[in-house]
Amino acid sequence: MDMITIPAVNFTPILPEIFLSVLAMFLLLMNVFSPNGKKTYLSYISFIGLAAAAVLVGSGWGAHVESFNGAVVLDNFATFFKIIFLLSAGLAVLISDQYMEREGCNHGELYPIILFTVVGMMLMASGTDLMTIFLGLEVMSVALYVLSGFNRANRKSNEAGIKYFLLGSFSTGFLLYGMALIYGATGTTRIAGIAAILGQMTLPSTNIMLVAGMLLMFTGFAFKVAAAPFHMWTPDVYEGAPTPMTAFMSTGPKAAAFAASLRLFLVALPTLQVEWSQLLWVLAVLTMTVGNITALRQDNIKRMLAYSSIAHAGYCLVGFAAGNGTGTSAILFYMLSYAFMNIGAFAIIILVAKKGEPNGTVMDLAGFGFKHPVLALAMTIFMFSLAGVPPTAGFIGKFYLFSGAVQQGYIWLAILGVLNSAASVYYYLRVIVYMYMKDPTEEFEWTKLTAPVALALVLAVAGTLILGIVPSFVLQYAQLAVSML
Amino acid sequence: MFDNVWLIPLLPFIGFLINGLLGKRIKNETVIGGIASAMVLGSFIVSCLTLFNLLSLPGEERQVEVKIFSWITSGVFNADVAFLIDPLSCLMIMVVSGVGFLIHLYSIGYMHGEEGYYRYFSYLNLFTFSMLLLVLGNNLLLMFVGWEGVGLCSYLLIGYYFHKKSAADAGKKAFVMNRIGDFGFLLGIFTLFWYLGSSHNVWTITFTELANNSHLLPTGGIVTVITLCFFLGATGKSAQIPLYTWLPDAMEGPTPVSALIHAATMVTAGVYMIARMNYLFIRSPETLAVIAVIGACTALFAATIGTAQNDIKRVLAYSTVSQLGYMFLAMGVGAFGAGIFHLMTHAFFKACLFLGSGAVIHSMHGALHHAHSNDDAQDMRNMGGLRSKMPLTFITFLLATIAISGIPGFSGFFSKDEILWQAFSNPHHGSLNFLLWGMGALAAGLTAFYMFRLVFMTFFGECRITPKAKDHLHESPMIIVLPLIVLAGLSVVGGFIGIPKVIGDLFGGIPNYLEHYLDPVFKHSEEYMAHHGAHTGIHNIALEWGLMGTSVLIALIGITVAYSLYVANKGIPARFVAAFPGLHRAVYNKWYIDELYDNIIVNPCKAFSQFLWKGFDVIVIDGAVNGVAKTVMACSGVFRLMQSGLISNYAWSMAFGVVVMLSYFILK
Amino acid sequence: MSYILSLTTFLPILGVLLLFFIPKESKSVLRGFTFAVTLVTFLASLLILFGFQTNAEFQFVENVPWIAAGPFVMRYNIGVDGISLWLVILTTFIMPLSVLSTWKAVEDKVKEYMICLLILETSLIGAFISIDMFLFYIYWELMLIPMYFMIGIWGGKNRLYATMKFFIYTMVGSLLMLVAFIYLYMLGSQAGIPDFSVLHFYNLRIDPTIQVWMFMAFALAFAIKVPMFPLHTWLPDAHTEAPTAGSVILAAIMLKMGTYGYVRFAMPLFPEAAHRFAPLLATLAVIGIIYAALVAMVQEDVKKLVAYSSVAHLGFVMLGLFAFNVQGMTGSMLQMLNHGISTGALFLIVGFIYERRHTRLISDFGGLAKQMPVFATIFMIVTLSSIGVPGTNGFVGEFLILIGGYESELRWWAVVATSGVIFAAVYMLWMFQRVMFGELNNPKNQKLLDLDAREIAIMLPLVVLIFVMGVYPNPFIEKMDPAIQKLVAHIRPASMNAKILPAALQSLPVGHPAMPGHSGMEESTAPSAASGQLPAGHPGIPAEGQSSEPVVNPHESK
Amino acid sequence: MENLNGYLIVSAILFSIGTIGVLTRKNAIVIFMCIELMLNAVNLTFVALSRHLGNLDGQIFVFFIMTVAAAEAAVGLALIIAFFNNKETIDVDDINLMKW
Repeated sequence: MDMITIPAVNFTPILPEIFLSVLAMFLLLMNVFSPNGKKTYLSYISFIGLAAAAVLVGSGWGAHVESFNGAVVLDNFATFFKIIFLLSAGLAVLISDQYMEREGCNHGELYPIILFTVVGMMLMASGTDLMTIFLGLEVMSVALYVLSGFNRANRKSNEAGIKYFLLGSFSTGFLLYGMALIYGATGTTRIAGIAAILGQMTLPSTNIMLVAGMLLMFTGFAFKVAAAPFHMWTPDVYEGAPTPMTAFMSTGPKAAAFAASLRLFLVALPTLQVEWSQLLWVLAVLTMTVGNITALRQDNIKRMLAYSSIAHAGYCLVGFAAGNGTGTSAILFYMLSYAFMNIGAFAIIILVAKKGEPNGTVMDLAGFGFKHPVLALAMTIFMFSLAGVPPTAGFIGKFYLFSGAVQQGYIWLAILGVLNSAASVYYYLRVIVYMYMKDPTEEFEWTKLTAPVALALVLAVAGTLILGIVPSFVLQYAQLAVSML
Repeated sequence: MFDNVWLIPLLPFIGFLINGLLGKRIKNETVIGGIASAMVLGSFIVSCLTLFNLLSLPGEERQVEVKIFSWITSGVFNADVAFLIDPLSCLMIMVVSGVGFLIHLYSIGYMHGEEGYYRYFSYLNLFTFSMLLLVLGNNLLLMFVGWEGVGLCSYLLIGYYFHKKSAADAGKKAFVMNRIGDFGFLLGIFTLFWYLGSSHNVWTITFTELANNSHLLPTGGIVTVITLCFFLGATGKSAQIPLYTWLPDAMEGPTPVSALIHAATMVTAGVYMIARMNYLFIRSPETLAVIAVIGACTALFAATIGTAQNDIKRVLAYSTVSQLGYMFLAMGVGAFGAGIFHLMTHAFFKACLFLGSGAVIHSMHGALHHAHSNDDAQDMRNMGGLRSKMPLTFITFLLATIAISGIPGFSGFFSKDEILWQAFSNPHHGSLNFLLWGMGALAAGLTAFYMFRLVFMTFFGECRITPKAKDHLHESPMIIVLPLIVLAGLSVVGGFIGIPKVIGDLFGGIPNYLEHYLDPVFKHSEEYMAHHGAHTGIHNIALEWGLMGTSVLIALIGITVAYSLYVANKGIPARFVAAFPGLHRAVYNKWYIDELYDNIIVNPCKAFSQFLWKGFDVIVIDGAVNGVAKTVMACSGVFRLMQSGLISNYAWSMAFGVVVMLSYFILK
Repeated sequence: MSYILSLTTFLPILGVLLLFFIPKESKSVLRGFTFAVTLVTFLASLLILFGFQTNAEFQFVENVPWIAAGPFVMRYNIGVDGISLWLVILTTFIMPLSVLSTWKAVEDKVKEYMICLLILETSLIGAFISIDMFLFYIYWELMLIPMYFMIGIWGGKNRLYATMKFFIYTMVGSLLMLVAFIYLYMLGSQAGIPDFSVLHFYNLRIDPTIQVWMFMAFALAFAIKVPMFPLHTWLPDAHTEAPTAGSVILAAIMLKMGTYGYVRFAMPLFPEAAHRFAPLLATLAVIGIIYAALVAMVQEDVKKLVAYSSVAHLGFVMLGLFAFNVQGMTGSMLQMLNHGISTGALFLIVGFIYERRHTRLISDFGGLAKQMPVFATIFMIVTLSSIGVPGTNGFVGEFLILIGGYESELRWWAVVATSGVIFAAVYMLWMFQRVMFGELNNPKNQKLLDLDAREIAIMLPLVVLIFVMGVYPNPFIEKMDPAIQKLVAHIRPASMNAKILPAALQSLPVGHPAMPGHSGMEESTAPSAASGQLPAGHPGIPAEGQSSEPVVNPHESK
Repeated sequence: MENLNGYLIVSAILFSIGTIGVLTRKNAIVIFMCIELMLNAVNLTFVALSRHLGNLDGQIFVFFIMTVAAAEAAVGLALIIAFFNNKETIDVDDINLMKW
């Protein structure tokens, strides 16, 4: 064994992570000193902090800096994803305060934990070593377990926490075992190193250890993105978790899992593309179908959106299976769009539901459309975007995802994708049907709209429409992000 | 020279617009009727001028095209709004506008006090317009416009009393039957256009061009198809077997309408059309045979029905069908001139008959109304003895009846006899000729019978309505009677323009004016016959005289029988009915043809449509659509159940996924 | 003037923005304003009409970059040619009438209703003028949304089922088409075609087997929209449930989107496949004509009857398109306009009596002609137009379609379709008779008022057009003729090449490389010249195939 | 490192035992312990491989895994306690409020 040489450490790539970690710890301290019921300002601070981090991240666009001996990298790919994380966290923070206040669990710890989650996700996006990725994943996951069980007094939240925790750890086991096998097959945990060794290998697909490692590792990510058959936790956890956290979980961590797996598969395992494309092809179809079909019969909006979230993961897997520039960059674009539209939709749900959320069903939206025309309009836009109807972000995203598949020659995959998309229209439109086309069954008070939520909604609507009508620049960024990988 | 031709159809159209748009405001019946009649009179005058102009041209130049504007142009297809002035169309516009004018005049009196008076006259004007368009149009498409236009007006006028279900039904029936014919007409146009275009690069539907290119057409074959299609159109419009059933029902319309549309003009459009395209029909012996046979059958068949009807207008309606059959018989034996001749004389006497019957009904109606009787004003069993009450009507009616019965000297005699002779002697049908003649002659006898039956039942004997009502019977006003007199006069003398050669020779060589006049129209046919006429027809003057005598004799027998049955021995018809109840019922019920159509076509069609809708559309197609949705929803229900909520199940699912993945890729 | 197309397209959207500032209580202001907006849009579109040069090119072209990312370049590329011109005018013409028609019918949520109408107008116009296929697709999908709301919110009893069915049915087809769009683009980009402009794709020579698949995807989407038998069942439901204006727009304009799609995309992009599918589609069209007529005959609901009649009419349009000759195409284009006018008018009429009686069952009526003479007259005229009586617009279109069909390979189809004229008369007149004629014995019908000034004002332009287009259709034909000639020339030689010159076809380069920087205008002249196709009406061609195939004839050499 | 396969097989067996435990046991704590067993199997693999390959990456990885496992344990146990507070059971079959 050689002498351990300590490499020169460049902190630039993880500056935002450091900043957010410090901020989180600072907030934890602040929390201790602020009385119960006066925690709102924490959300403002964290939002500003997230915005500042976004600026910090954004300023790194175009750079390519490796650090920690190649364990972490700052590149466009990471930057793009970090923006998505920050955005989804920011929006989640904006809609959290009011909800948590209403549910009586506005504990100040929430915001630091969200920030930690973001740090974990960022590490996943910029990690170029299996260890870094694993660490990021765990930082994120552990924080998410807490967030989903955050409403301690609420049994559903409890259950969500435990389910997520047990199943999440279970999947971590597979992930780690996969990583171990890959390590065994290649002798390194560095992504670049793996790629280099695989490049020299003849017929890597016959290496059982390698293939098994890839599959097991993928299991871990598939769990996080909620790909069938590893999706089973999603509806329950999404339903039970506090709504803002559901919104957050359905966007940020999913994107993070995509970030890490994209980097792994595209950079480390391109020689196995035939295999993982096959795998993803099947999983994409399965995921889309299971998600969409099951969502059709859901009355509970959160649960419905959970299944829809599975389906959306499936759409992204279509682009992933294609594995080409169009498909993969579309995943980036889609995750960004999805952050806007899905969190927007959850924001509306928060406003519709009451404490304890007895009214989480589609039926409760009856009459919403003409009572709150602006909010309903926003919800309509989100729903159409989720359904993939132009001129919304959802449409452009899907268009590029399926284009990737078509470009790669996976016509049937694209066809199955669009058929799924057509089926999904039913349950999204059902929401609209209730909002506009049914009369309210009983007089129902909707939660008042507060400024942060309004801001979140404005951002979400603007994002959904801008990405739908003039998506060009974002798409180009996404292309750049992927092409530099 | 023919610069004013466009006025001929336009004037009635203006009348239509004025009455149609403003009639409701005008309110004054005299003004409304006056405008309408004046417009048609104007047309008539211009028509006269046109005829005059045409006659001033030498015979071979009597074919003038007048283009108004370009109508449809698309690729090789071109159709102009253009008129064709030739002897045939001139004759037709004279008849249409002349008879039309008289009937307009008559209507002023007849329709007095009717609700929707303006509506009536605007329709009537529109009809005149369409009919004139039909006969003037220089291409098939423009003819078709008129063709449909008259059908439409017929529909509107039959359904004039639209609140009566029977009237509305009759209108619809007429329209739909005509549409069946139009289907054939359209196919004829298409086939002709396509055939000439694709095989000879002559893309045209213009009559003049078609005539000039008619030498390109073969004999039989495709021409048979084309002509049969056109003939289908003619059977619809001109009420021939099998599409004749609408015409008797069409009597639901006001009587002048029956006179104008369903006797004098519209129903003869089919005859006109065949005459117009004689060069086409002459090229298909098969079609000619079909036309001749159908014409003869219709003539006979309708005549049999006419013998047992009690409704005065229905008798006339069947008579019309029968007479139209004659005209088609003429067409079918290649005697186009004779057919047109009969068309003209028929227009005179049948219009006179209808108008006369209208006068009777009018009077009866008034009388019954005064007497508060619910008896049917059109049922001849309620009439009788009107001779003294309505002398002018009686005389005119009698003259027209004599004319239709084919009594020598009257117009009907000349035209009918010409047709029968041609049927016997034509070169087209060989051994069929005798049969055609026989049927025609028999129909002539039946015609004489039922027409005189009508006269006897209506004008002779004792009046059979209540005495109270009887007192109210009276002669019609002058405006009604005047047209009757004119038409009766024409019925008497109208035949003299077409005196057959044999008779003409007898009287010092009086020429057959009509034949000479129409010669240019049929010259293409004659040329064709000159080239292809394998065996020429029979030219035997003695035979012609003999046949003429026979047919007159048959007619006289018919009259005698009618006299003996309905004047001399009134009990016989009742006994006859008692002796052959089935036969009478069948004849009285028009051989149950309507019922037959209902049962084999209309009702199955409706039932089938119901099945298509409720059985196929809703259950099969929509069922498939909804079935997909339901299947997906059912899957959703199943998929949901997999989501058991139990952690171990979820873990199993994951483990299962891992195992499947591993085994697939490792064992691969 | 050069931005007149965009102006026309977005005027309604501008109206929507202004509508937001009008309080929703002042309903008459809302209505009046919307009416004004649609009217101004109509006037603006008249500028297009009068500025339109009678030639085959796209005019008023606006072509600016829009999206450029990844393999795709989408442009805001719009323009009108003879084919889309009249459809745009039809759209802007029908819209003010639709607004007028809802003056009293919609009392509830007027503002939202008007917003829907205006958005619909924008998307309809936009779809007709899009040259860029992606832009077309955006508008194509966008138009579903307002219609979805119109049926769903202001519709009848069963509206939710109808609107969902309408939306998802249409969506399924169009999403499959989207895949074909993408695939087409990929093929194009391999051949060096720089953007989504449909004109570029016209030059693409696609392998016939691939064409078949792509044509199927396109044809399915458009066939659903048309709708063709057996994909028509959403239509009766949507029509029955939609409010009057919705039905009018749906019938008059939206269905045209399907047939327009065939003319603009499916057929010229995949000519060989179009030829291969012609018998099938023509068969479906003819079945549609007869079947829909029969089913219409026994309908009990007036609106459903009219809806089925739409299916029959559009069957005629489809038949004409697949005749592949000038007459057939011209007839189809005319018939699209005719159907827009007469069926639009029929739906308005149904709306009038529905507003009065709140029923549409035929059996609830009878004898209305006595009570409502003006209404009866107008109804009669429209009915006749729908039947296709000569002198009305319906006849010209139908006749040209049938004669076009008759000249083509589809002779027997045309023969069967011709029998449609009988059935049309049967179901329309029977309905008319049952509604308007007979005894006025239902007491509820005895107090009905005749049409008022507003209603007459709605119907008058339609009635006038019915006659104008019937009597003097040439101005309409003239404007569209060059574009149709060109289209036919583009579609036909392809098949001829396949038949007569297979060797020549083989030797052509697979994709015709388009020169970068070409605008749509320049490129549009290319199809006839570029791919070595024979010029239209080449006298040599018929001579070769004449004896056995009299169909191949020089239609274009007048 | 002569007998790598032995180590790998042992760790694979351990991993499988852990997995089967997760699948079959009903007590949340036991399940969690089974997961820990899986992680430790992974650790064994890493260490064995690290030794076999002659680099330290695997060993380092193991440290991280142990750390993370500790963090997970803290959070997991807290969640289980919270659940127990509400429902007085930690049988996973009672975690059934949300389904379908």
